[in-house]
Amino acid sequence: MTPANVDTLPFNRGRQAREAEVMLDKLVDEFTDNPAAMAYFYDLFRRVYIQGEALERPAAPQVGMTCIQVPEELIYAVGATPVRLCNGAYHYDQIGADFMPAKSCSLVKATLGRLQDQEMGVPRVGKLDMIVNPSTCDQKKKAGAMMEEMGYAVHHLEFPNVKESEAARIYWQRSVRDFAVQLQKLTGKRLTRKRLNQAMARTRRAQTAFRALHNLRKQAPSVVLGKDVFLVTNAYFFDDLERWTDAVEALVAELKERAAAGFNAAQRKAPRILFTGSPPVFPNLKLPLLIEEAGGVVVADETCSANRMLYDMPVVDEWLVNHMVDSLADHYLKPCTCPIFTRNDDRCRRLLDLVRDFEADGVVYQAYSGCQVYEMEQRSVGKVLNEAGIPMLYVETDYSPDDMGQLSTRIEAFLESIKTRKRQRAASGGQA
Amino acid sequence: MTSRLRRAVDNVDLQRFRFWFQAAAFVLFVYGGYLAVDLGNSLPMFSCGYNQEGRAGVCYLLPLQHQLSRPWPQLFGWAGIGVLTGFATFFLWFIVLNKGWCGFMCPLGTLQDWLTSLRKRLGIRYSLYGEQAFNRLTWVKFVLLALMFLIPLAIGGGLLSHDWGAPFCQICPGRVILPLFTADPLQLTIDYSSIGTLVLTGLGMFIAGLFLVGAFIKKRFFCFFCPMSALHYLISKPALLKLKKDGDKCTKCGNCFNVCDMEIRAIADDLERKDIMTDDCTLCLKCVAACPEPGALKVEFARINIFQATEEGFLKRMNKGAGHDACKR
Amino acid sequence: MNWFVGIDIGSTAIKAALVDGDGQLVGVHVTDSGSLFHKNAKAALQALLDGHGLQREQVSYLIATGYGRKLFKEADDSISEITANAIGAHEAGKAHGGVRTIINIGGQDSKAIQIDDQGTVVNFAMNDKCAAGTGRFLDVAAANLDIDLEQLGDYHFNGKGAPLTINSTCTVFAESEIIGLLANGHGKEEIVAGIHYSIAKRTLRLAKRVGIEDRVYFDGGPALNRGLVAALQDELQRELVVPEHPQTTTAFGAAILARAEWLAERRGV
Amino acid sequence: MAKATLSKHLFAALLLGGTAALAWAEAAPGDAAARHAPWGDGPPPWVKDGQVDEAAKAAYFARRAQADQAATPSAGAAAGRPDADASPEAKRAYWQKRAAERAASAPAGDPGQADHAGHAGHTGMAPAPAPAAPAPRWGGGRDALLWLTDSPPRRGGHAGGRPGGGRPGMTGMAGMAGMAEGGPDAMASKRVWLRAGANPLDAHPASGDETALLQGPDGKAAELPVEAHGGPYNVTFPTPEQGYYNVYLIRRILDQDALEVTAAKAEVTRAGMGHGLSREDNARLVPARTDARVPVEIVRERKDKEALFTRVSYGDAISFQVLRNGKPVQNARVTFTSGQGWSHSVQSDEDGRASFTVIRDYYPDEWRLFDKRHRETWLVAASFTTPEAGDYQGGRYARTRYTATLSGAYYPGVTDYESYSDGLLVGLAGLLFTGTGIYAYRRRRVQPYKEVRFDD
Repeated sequence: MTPANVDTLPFNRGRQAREAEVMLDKLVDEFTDNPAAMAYFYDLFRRVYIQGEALERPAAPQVGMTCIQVPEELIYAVGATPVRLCNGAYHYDQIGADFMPAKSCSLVKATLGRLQDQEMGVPRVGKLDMIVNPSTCDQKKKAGAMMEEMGYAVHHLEFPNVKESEAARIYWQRSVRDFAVQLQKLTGKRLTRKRLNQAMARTRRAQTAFRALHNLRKQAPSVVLGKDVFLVTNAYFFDDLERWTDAVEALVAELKERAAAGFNAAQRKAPRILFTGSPPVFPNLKLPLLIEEAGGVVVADETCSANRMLYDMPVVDEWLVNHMVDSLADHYLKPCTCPIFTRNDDRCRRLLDLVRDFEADGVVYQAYSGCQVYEMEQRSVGKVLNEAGIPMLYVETDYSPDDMGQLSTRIEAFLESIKTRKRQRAASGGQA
Repeated sequence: MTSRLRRAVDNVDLQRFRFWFQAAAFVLFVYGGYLAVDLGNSLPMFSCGYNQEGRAGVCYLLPLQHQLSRPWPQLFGWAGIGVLTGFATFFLWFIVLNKGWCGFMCPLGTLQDWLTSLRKRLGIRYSLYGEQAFNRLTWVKFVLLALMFLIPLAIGGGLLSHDWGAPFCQICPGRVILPLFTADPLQLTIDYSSIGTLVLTGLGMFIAGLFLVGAFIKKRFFCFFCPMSALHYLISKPALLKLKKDGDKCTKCGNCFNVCDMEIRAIADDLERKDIMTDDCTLCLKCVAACPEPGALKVEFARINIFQATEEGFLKRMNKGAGHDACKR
Repeated sequence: MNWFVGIDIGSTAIKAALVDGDGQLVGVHVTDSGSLFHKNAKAALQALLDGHGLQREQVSYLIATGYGRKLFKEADDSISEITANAIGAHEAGKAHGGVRTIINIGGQDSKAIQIDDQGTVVNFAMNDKCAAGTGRFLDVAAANLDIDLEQLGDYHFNGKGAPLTINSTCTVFAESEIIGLLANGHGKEEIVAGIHYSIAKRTLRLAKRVGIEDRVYFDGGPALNRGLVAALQDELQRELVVPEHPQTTTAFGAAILARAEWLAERRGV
Repeated sequence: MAKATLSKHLFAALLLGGTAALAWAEAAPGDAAARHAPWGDGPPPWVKDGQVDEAAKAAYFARRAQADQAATPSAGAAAGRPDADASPEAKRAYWQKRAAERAASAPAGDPGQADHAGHAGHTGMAPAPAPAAPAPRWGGGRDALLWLTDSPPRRGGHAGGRPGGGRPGMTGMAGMAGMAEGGPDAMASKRVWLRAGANPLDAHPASGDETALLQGPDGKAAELPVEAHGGPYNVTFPTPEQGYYNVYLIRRILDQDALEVTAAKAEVTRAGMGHGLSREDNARLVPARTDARVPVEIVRERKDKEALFTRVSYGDAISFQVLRNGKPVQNARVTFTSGQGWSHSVQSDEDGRASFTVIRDYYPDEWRLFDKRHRETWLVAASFTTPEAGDYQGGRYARTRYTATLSGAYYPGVTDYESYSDGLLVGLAGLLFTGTGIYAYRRRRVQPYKEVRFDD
């Protein structure tokens, strides 16, 4: 099935669309009972990633973000519209490769590749008036300069590598306040309490919807597959906030009915997997897809393309602009379990907490080859999970589809070992 | 408790509840005297004894300092029993609400909260101490507590003259400001009759001025230096009302620290301790109201869980807080 | 009498194993995968059954494993080669007093698996990205030295000098290095020994990732090569259990699992 | 956020400053005990550059003892005066002998002057405002104005002074003077002296043997016989309950054709421990009472909301009523004399009332020596003549001259040592100082990084 306008597309878009189409078809067609409310998201990705349709965005200036550590509320408050630029296309990964060293993070390469296409880059959000590039992981930090070469106005948001110290907290609050001033210059609109308040209300509504979805995934038997949730959160990157929230609320309603009816989205006794590590971004949902094709179900995730982006919610004690900006800064820094921090005991604790809450049987730890921070944390996370008696499969992969064969073998072996272990435990009196 | 009642309690708008509770306590303890209410003179918060007609009971520090300044042979003799019974009454009052007395009942605390809400309405930013200043200043209240014991004992021993009587009361802003609420300006003076009274009443007036500005700029400014809070903490182990934290459920989002009037870091950073109330805490429970993680922070009265953090409650309060204040501007 | 077959469709060879009703290995059959591995797999199955005078229908349950497992329509079920290998090694290892670590060097990958005493996979590591340390590396080296695979073992032991160190890890560069060594007049025996030791070192690093526990079971095609077994034993400093048919352990495991699945289905567990 | 350290250091510094001032106050030479040192200000003479010279000290006190002896009227003192715990008989014998000598040697003039010399020289105080007129002489009566008071006659030492001696550590707050002596069960008692002389400053102790009349707080009348031992007339009576105890002394003297009737009255309060009386007790005990046995009496009218603790202070308006057998006496001559001898006379109005304002006459040379519990005694005397005739002790008289006296204590008022203006000033200073401090701190915070702030 070739879409009508494929021949009019410039050659390079063709391959990108092909890749997205193959992935989306797999995501949709290989699973029989997808929730009806997911149709919005499937259609959205089909239109944006495959037909290359330009998203109708409000005329306000577009602010690109290369990481979750960018306070979106400030962008909405000054009347601009944020779009998350992290990209998952293998096609852009290859284009971006000539900016980056051989063994480096595919996500950064793909992002650079997409930015190389300027306005034609998918998802098409039109001209980017500013790109905010927080100095979180090294390769992304260095990519900032390359984006400037491409002619973008890049704001380097200084982000501390430590989050426990007082100095780091103040340093981050100052850099967020400075960022807010730059935003005010960009749009010429002043940051007032009313605007910031409304912006926070919009994102809070979205976060509330996500939390409802997140809590529903605790159901056993699980009511929704991980790949759908990843699609939903990936849509948050570029979709209109209100439409996204309505769609998620509809999905949550439908899932609640499923939970009531005791519907099982995955196979019987499917191993419940907690997904962590480098963020899966459409169309690179390879690993979650392989897990769920092999009969597992991703019940929870601790990645910055989903849970870490939307889970924690800010609180404001006094509704004065200065304190609202500060609490936003705290909200992005303190709960974050990103591996770029010096210590990762928060992340280990968070993983154990998620495993306990979601009754996960195993953890799949994805690390893009070349992403040292995740690769290095594999050891400590592995040790903690091992002590807790939770099996973990460490997968080092990148955007190329050619290792799907090997990965599927490993994942199948991992899931089988979980199944036999569960059967054994069930057979021998089922003690935990 | 039935789950419906529990949900209703957990979704309470704590800000509104606490405002009215404090207002009622303020009227009771500052004007109760006119209604012939007399709760004795061992109350664990600043129901100031100098507010002669209006007071509904006397803050325990005043009689304590009087009793301690009795001559030693008496104090360690037959008068000692008076001191012990006074302390026992104070202790019984205290264990009921633990430091909730500071957060909910103390008129001086309520006054500071009103000054804070005035500042909020005027749109003026609050100040923070910062970690270093906090760690240094957290000791001041224990120094004041020690002085409050030593000076009266010195009087009893004849080392100091009686002009140093009730030393803390003379420098306490409560003595100067609370009687103003019953139109009694008698305390607004400097007493030149002796060195002791000159220094103390001078300090008292200066601190009263400092208190007004401090409480306006910094939330619960005086509670940070208050010897009563130090005394409370020393005997808070057997108290009934307790603030409990479950470290496993905490995602260290720092919301509790963000809303804490007393700027206590341990509430957000300490994951091991179960009984999380520190010496500065006033049990105002704003942290429990601001916690999105169900069951991470909860308040127990004699081990019965009476108020705990829930997601639903958090969202209701945040939306209300946003809506509530947004329409103001 | 019920019969069960496990067929391991590997990258280089197709192995099939026949197991009788009470789980004893009756016969094996090994053929090259070739390019049309689907046809060859069917042929291998047929050859195995003919060898024992059986028809396809008599086979109660057939499980396929290996890379081509999903495309082999004949099979009743499929299982990953890691689990199959584990069950096979566990079963075969019982005769040698139980095994806890399995090292499998296949045609295009090498695996290290750690199992518990019930044979369940505890942890595993695979090197499926690079041909170094796999059967392919031996094939290429043997071709360069124009020796048959079977002779590699003898060459290893006939060597007089110390084994040469082949320092390039990549199969392609190793080829040019071997040619260089030959040109410098080094003996084929030392080169073969050097190759064996370089494979052994790589395999040791792989095994370390899952942890090495006593009685290491070594299987896969290259396990036929005595020289490689000696080199690996020397590197691991542990006793190696090498089965009689190392190539067919995975297929044997699949067959045993087929029987277990069949029995389980009958009991309706 | 180390945004505003909010003058924390300032507060801590202030606290330290406070304790330093406290320490300085303690070390200061002129602390309470050494106040009114008889050798004047500065270190005692026997202290040579910081060391106490015992010998010089002993010599000094010996010399002082002789000086006291010399000052007492009986120049040729026999054996030294009996000390405090000598037996009552020895004390009575000594005083009778002294009275006899005084009667023999006293010149016709006012015996009080001699006594006055004793301590005139010492007090370097500014001379009290010159009394308006020399103390008026009360007719030709042998003795000057007679009045009863509970402040002991002056025997050298400080003018005025505190009842029960000035031991530091005296609990001032709750007026527990009575408590201080014994435990709760020791029976409290009060002592009243008869003094003669119009000016409380130099009124000398008088003698007499009349029976004193006592009226307790519950209105019960009693009589207190006093043996005439020639010494200063004083009477002691138990004060079991709290309240006002009225003590009267009536002396009638026939002077040519006029009968002089003098009624001296002392109103002494016993205010026990405890947190003040209940409202009913106050109503019962506080109002002034009269005694039918006394022909003429001056009653001090109570201020509103007065309690047993209330004190008369400088600047208060104080009003009296002169009663003759319970009936007010019109335009009697009522004279109010302050502790330092300042007096003012008015005529009582139609219902016998006369009111004065208590002047302040306590000016210590240094404010540090000011003692807010400094007690002064005021004296009110009312005199009028009635045409009553009759005879008395065989003598015939055509008119009667009544004189009533009443004494009481007054203290520095709160306004004398507490200043509102300074209090408000310091409070305001605190407010402004911290306010501007914080404002300045926020405006130009000296931080390497320029803070970004949003103002609504």
